[in-house]
Amino acid sequence: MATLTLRNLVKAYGKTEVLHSINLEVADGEFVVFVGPSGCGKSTTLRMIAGLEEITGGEIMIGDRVVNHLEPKHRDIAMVFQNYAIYPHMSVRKNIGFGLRTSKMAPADKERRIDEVAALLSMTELLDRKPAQLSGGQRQRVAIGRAMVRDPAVFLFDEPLSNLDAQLRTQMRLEIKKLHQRVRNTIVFVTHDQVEAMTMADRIVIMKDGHIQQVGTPAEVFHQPRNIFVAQFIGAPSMNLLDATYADGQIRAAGASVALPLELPAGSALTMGIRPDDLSVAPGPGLFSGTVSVLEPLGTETLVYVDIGGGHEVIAKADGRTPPRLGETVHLHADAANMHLFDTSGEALR
Amino acid sequence: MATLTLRNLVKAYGKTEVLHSINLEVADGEFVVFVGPSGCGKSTTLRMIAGLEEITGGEIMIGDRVVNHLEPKHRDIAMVFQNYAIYPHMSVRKNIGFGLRTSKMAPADKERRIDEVAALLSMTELLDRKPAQLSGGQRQRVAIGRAMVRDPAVFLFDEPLSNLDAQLRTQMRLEIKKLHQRVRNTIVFVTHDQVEAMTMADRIVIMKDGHIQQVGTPAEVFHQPRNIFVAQFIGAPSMNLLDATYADGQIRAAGASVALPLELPAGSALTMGIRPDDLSVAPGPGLFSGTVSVLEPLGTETLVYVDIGGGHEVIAKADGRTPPRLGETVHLHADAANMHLFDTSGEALR
Amino acid sequence: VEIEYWQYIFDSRVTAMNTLIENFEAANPDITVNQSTFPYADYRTRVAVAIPAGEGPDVVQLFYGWLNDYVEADLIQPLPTDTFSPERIEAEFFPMVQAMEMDGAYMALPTAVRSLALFYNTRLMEAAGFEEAPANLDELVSMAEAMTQRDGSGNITLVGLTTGMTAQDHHWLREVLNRQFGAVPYSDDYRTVTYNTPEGVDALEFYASLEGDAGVSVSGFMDEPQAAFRAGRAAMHIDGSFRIGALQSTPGLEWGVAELPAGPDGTQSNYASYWVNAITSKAEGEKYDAAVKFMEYITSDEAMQIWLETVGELPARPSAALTPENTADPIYGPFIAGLEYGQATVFADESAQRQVLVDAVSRILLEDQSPADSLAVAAEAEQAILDAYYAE
Amino acid sequence: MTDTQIKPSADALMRGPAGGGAVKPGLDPVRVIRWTLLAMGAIVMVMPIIYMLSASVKYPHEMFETNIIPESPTFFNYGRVLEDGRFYRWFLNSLVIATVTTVSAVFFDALVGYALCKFKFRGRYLVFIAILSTLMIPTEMLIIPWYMMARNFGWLDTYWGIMFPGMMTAFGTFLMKQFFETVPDDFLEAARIDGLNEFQIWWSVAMPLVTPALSALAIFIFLGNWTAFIWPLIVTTSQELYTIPVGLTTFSVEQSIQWELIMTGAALATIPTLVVFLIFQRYIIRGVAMAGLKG
Amino acid sequence: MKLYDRLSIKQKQVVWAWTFLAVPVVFYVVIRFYPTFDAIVLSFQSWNMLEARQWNGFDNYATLFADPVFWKVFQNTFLYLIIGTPTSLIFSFLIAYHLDKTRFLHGFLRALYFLPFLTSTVAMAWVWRWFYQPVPVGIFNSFLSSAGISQVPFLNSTTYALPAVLAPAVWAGLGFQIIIFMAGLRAIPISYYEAARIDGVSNWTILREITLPLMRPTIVFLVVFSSIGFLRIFDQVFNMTTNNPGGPLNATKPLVMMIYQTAFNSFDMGYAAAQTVVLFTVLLIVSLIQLRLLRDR
Ligand SMILES: Nc1ncnc2c1ncn2[C@@H]1O[C@H](COP(=O)(O)OP(=O)(O)OP(=O)(O)O)[C@@H](O)[C@H]1O
Ligand SMILES: Nc1ncnc2c1ncn2[C@@H]1O[C@H](COP(=O)(O)OP(=O)(O)OP(=O)(O)O)[C@@H](O)[C@H]1O
Ligand SMILES: [Mg+2]
Ligand SMILES: [Mg+2]
Repeated sequence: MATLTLRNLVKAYGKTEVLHSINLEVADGEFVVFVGPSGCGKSTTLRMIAGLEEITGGEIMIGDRVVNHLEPKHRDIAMVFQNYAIYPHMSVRKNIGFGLRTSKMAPADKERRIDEVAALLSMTELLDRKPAQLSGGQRQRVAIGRAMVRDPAVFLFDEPLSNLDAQLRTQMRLEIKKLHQRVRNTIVFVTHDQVEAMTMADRIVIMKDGHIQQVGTPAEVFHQPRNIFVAQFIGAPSMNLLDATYADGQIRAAGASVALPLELPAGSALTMGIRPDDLSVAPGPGLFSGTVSVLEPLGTETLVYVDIGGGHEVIAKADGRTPPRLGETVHLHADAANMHLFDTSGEALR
Repeated sequence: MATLTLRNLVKAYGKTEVLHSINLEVADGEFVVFVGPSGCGKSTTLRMIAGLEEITGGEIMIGDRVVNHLEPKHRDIAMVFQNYAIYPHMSVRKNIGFGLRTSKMAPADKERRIDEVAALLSMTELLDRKPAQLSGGQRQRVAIGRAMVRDPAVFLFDEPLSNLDAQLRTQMRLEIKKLHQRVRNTIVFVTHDQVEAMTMADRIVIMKDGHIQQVGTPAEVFHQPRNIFVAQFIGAPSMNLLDATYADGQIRAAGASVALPLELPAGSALTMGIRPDDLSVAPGPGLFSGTVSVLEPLGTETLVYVDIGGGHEVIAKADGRTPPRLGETVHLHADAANMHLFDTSGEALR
Repeated sequence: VEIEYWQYIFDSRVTAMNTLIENFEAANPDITVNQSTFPYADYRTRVAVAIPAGEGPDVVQLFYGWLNDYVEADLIQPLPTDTFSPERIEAEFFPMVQAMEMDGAYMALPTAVRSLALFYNTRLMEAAGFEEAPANLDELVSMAEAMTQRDGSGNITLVGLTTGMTAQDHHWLREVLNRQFGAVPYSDDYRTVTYNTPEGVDALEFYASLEGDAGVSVSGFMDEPQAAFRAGRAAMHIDGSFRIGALQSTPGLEWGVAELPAGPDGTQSNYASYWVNAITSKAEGEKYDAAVKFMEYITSDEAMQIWLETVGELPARPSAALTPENTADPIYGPFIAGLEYGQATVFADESAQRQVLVDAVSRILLEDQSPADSLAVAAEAEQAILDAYYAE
Repeated sequence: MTDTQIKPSADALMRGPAGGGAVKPGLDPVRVIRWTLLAMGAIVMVMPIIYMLSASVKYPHEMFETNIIPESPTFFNYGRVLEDGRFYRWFLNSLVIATVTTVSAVFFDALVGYALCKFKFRGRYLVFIAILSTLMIPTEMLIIPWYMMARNFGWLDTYWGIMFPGMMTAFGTFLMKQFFETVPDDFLEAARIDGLNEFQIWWSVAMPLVTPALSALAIFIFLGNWTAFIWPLIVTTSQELYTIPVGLTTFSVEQSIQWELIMTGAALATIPTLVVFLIFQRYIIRGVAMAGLKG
Repeated sequence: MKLYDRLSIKQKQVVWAWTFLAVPVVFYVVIRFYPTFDAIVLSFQSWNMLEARQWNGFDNYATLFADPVFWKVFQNTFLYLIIGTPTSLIFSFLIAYHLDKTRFLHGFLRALYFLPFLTSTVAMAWVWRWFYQPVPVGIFNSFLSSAGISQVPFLNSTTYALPAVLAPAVWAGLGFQIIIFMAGLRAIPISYYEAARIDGVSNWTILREITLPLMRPTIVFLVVFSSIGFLRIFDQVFNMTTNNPGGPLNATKPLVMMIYQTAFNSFDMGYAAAQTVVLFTVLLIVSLIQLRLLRDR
């Protein structure tokens, strides 16, 4: 267990820089999730920490050692890959034991350790199977087992759940989270799924195009997104965004206007954001009104896609039992306190 | 456009019957989603409708024709596959036009039809690309385009979204739904993702082990699940289920008791189900109380995993801004009206 | 009438045959002869596949040793005794041709025959101070020793005499050395092996010693004996008359020919062979008549002289061969002389019989077997081949 | 959120040297040694070919020297091989025969491989094994029956006679079956729904999906026919129909071989295949490589 | 058409399958199976191609099994197999393994290794024959002798001839095997290696425990096809030993060559057919054993 520090980390492939001066401190025992769209550099960062990818600039420290030039095996890390990378020709026991091959433990101790890990992951009775005889979730657990067996200071996960189906994914993310609560190793976890990030992380690192956009707890990034990108990326369905203008303490957007005193010159262009959760369908004139174009019932709630005119469509939430009808005209209400405002460069105003 | 009728449909591979007497009527223009766990027979049913799989017993009617012995091409259907099955060596235009190869349209009409479909799917400017130059979502749209171009009576989709990532999946399901609202063909859509089923379907068919468990609108299957399987399968996170006993108008489960008069003999064993949405964290003694073991923040809401003793863990929903803390003792409240009860054979009692 | 004629590819033979055909067609305007030729290496296979299938030629050129098989299978028709009367042929052709007679009729006749002689490299002879080619085997060995060259580590870089059982040496050993050392290789009908005698052992031992004790040669030196000789890396070389053409076209090589060296007691012997022309059973009616006419022409003196001049092969009739001009020829002379005491082995299976002798020598050189043992094994093996063949 | 971003899979991008490390920059002595040894091995591999080319530009008397660079390189031998014009004819024959046979074999091998791979019917394993077992009979033994057949049908001494035994190959069938395993059934079913018949599905859907494999198979079969010897020899009578290998044997005469001409002929026969290979290298290698993907 | 429409999907598949196979089946029956069957029949007959065929029961087989040359040849055939297959596989694997890790001029080196596959056997056999000559013409021996080592009588020796003849066969097939091996190597996901690197195991362990087991299908393919190749070796031997075919003293003669000689030099077709049947059986057994041993357990 150890802290992990990235200092001005830079990565370039040939002449194209794909990571630009990444700085991050991960505390001992912390669970940090990297999230971002495809190609933003998440895997690259992780692989640099693992020592699988050369470091172009900057420094990586694990504990208080600079590990830039250490081989992966000397960095005291373990990694779980997206495709699990478990060996199809070896039994589960051999797969898990593979991480101990170079250790100086006595063979009996090794066996004991394997059994321990298997018990922890409740796979004791699967130890003699081959991967082909396992389900997706079980394979995933073998991969985690192989990483755990060495009890590394830092665990690295690269989208380990993305090959699983929805139900299994939900289940596995809970398992990993519980595991972390038990073993408390430092974990860096990469995903492009914001739900995964939100539910698992102690802190989330949101990346885009090789830059860190925001680092914070799930609540922070959800409620106080630093910019439009974060605001849109976190939360499902995405935040509704509308072009707005500010004048005289009033924000005008899509025909509606909200009183919100801001220190801005009159006529400033803004973007207004409202999460669907904060936009409710209710009787009586509200912020917007429009006709329902699509309904997505989710059970308790229903997502309502409302065409508010001017080519704008917003998503609102309605109760699942009494949703509006398709084509119906509805009124949408929102609390000014829940509105997000961004300037023209996309930075949050408050 | 036509109705689709399955009558006592049976499928056996060798001696093992995998579909047992399926009966279903799909109305003209209806959007029906088949959902169920892996291996339950969804694809098999779809493939029998398409004419790709032999029918062991029963009848399939499209419109008022029995199509049991017709070749796929004569059934007036189109199908979209999980891996899209678009031909990598053909341009988008040729791929879409492939469905028209055997049609007797004049070439100019064919071209017009292709352009029409492309416009509908907003892919006009992609027509000359090869599939390798398209993103996942675009490929999916090409596959849909190829199916649409022939304007078939029935559209069949076999898990067409499962190769896409979460964000794209959400977007594509909306697109398909809107498309259906426009073109109004009959659609049979297979998925194993209940969210997809809920959000897209006019009616959902829930299958398990080759049997239909329930057919109904999304609201019906969510609010009135016919049995435990449906109750658990629909809704995320899953319904909390607890063993309970009934006596003297009281249901007892996990140390709690609820007054609910039922016409049951005293001492009957039951299963009680409460959806996480219906179980809220609030101060003051409620139905259950226990310690928080895991928190999954989702933004507006937070899922709270509560250990209520006796080896039971239930999931409840709490507000996203002020969630309880890990290890804290919380009280869970539920409305008796929202409880589901199932007898020992798993059938719903009310 | 059109008739088909087959032989193998050898530029000068093809040219000669074209001349003969031209002459023949001029004399017989109603007959056309089509010549087809095939690569030498696979000629035998080619013919054996085609003739039984009835696809072959009307007149075909075959090695004399192959004829038996064809005759037994009735694929060859006897030559008509009126035009080719046995008496006349016996009188007019070299005696070895008599092997072609069966049941009172001749099955086939050659245009030309061939024999062995000793080729020598004139420059190397001069350099070593020799003026005459070796007259007997002792001289052969001593001259070869004198002309052999070696490099610093004792490896031979130029052989005094080429050896190569797989080339012509097996004939030399079988029909020449055996007889010169006093052995008789086969019974008269060639159905019994008789060389397994002390004399036969002497002959074999002599041959093996060329590479062994005497060390004047390396078998397989430069891959093929003739290649070594042509490259100027062999002083002496025993080969057939068919080699003349190739040597003549080798620029820069000066060479001479002598009769094969005589044996210890002065015995002379030679191996003669020939390719015959025969009429296949396919030719019937007027084709047969045309084929007979063609046969008549290509076994005439005129044809033989043309053949000698174009191909360099020796006429099959003494009347054509033993002209003063031919016998005095420094190149043809020794070969023609050899014809008079030449023996034509009657082979049952030429390649198998050759292999027996090749192996006999290999056993001595590669496996250190004694010549006597090796020869005994060879005799037994060859007898088995003959027995199997004649048993049918 | 846009969906237009196209990104090849990370695995494909990172497909550098397997296990290629990234930690140590600079010239690694292990790599230098490895490369040097590989380069030396490669030179050894092409030595005989260079020797052949060298022999073809030597004068006959120089043939037997060990030098690789001829004292006075000459195209004398090329002149001799090409002078009588027969070589051109042989070349043309070889080209025609090898091409037609290749097209046919690729066509039928793909047809059979596809049928055995994609149709489920009783007896297909038997058919497959029976076809494979023909690999175990040496051609030499089949010549006589073929010859009889060719004679009965009047194919002797014709192009068709040379070509017919090679119109399909067991090896190709095996390879194509392997290749078609990699084509997902969905492609075929989609086409079936679109109304194509099975033949059209094979031809216009399945075949284009295995083009690299077809090109590899084509190369194998072409080379096999380009160098085929014994059957073309047996079945032809007139020299106009000789193929290059048969023609080359006319340079060997009784008991002696004109090696410089054989080398020249072989060089002339090899050069086109070398050129074709070098031009289409990537494509061919990719196809050949596919052959091994699935055992 | 009417009838066809009434068939079930399965039956239609059968109809199509046989439609696809119709021409090929006729072809194989007429061009391959019939002659094969004929060869089997012929193995119980005696025939010299010129006369009529005559039944002679098991005589051919009796002769064959009593023939010491046959046993020698049989042994040679297996020597080709058990030397040739491992040697060529080990070489090609080593080269493929290292070539796969090389980037500089990768394509060029690969092309050079593949070139021999494109050459004509006859011409190359001559070149190799030339390499093997004693001094002064042979490159190998010139080299040895200039290094002061005594000459090796490569082709003129009962011990060295077989390996010497085998070398060009291995050489010519190496390029093909290298490519196949490289494809097999490339098909292994990189993450397997990365996982192993993180676990810190040695290159040797990675090779033995990950690379090789995962290459099993490739290895099976190559072992089976290269074994068939070596058991059927002929061209190289034939062209390398034209002076003394299969020699010296049958040291290099493989079964196919014996068949060829029996058929086309001795015209003993029945005897040759019996040898063919033996070869066929051997090939079948060896292939089946290999498949059994190598298919995953
Ligand atoms: N070997 C490479 N050579 C060149 N560019 C590369 C290489 N590997 C990755 N890149 C580029 O670096 C950027 C970051 O890639 P990375 O794999 O880290 O993205 P990611 O965030 O993990 O995406 P995903 O969610 O798709 O896995 C991408 O633009 C990619 O194209
Ligand atoms: N060709 C076949 N032979 C035998 N059994 C089969 C065959 N195809 C499918 N099955 C069996 O039929 C059952 C239904 O399979 P089907 O593919 O319809 O499931 P599914 O609901 O589509 O599952 P998934 O969500 O995994 O696609 C499964 O138990 C499967 O094992
Ligand atoms: Mg990644
Ligand atoms: Mg399915």
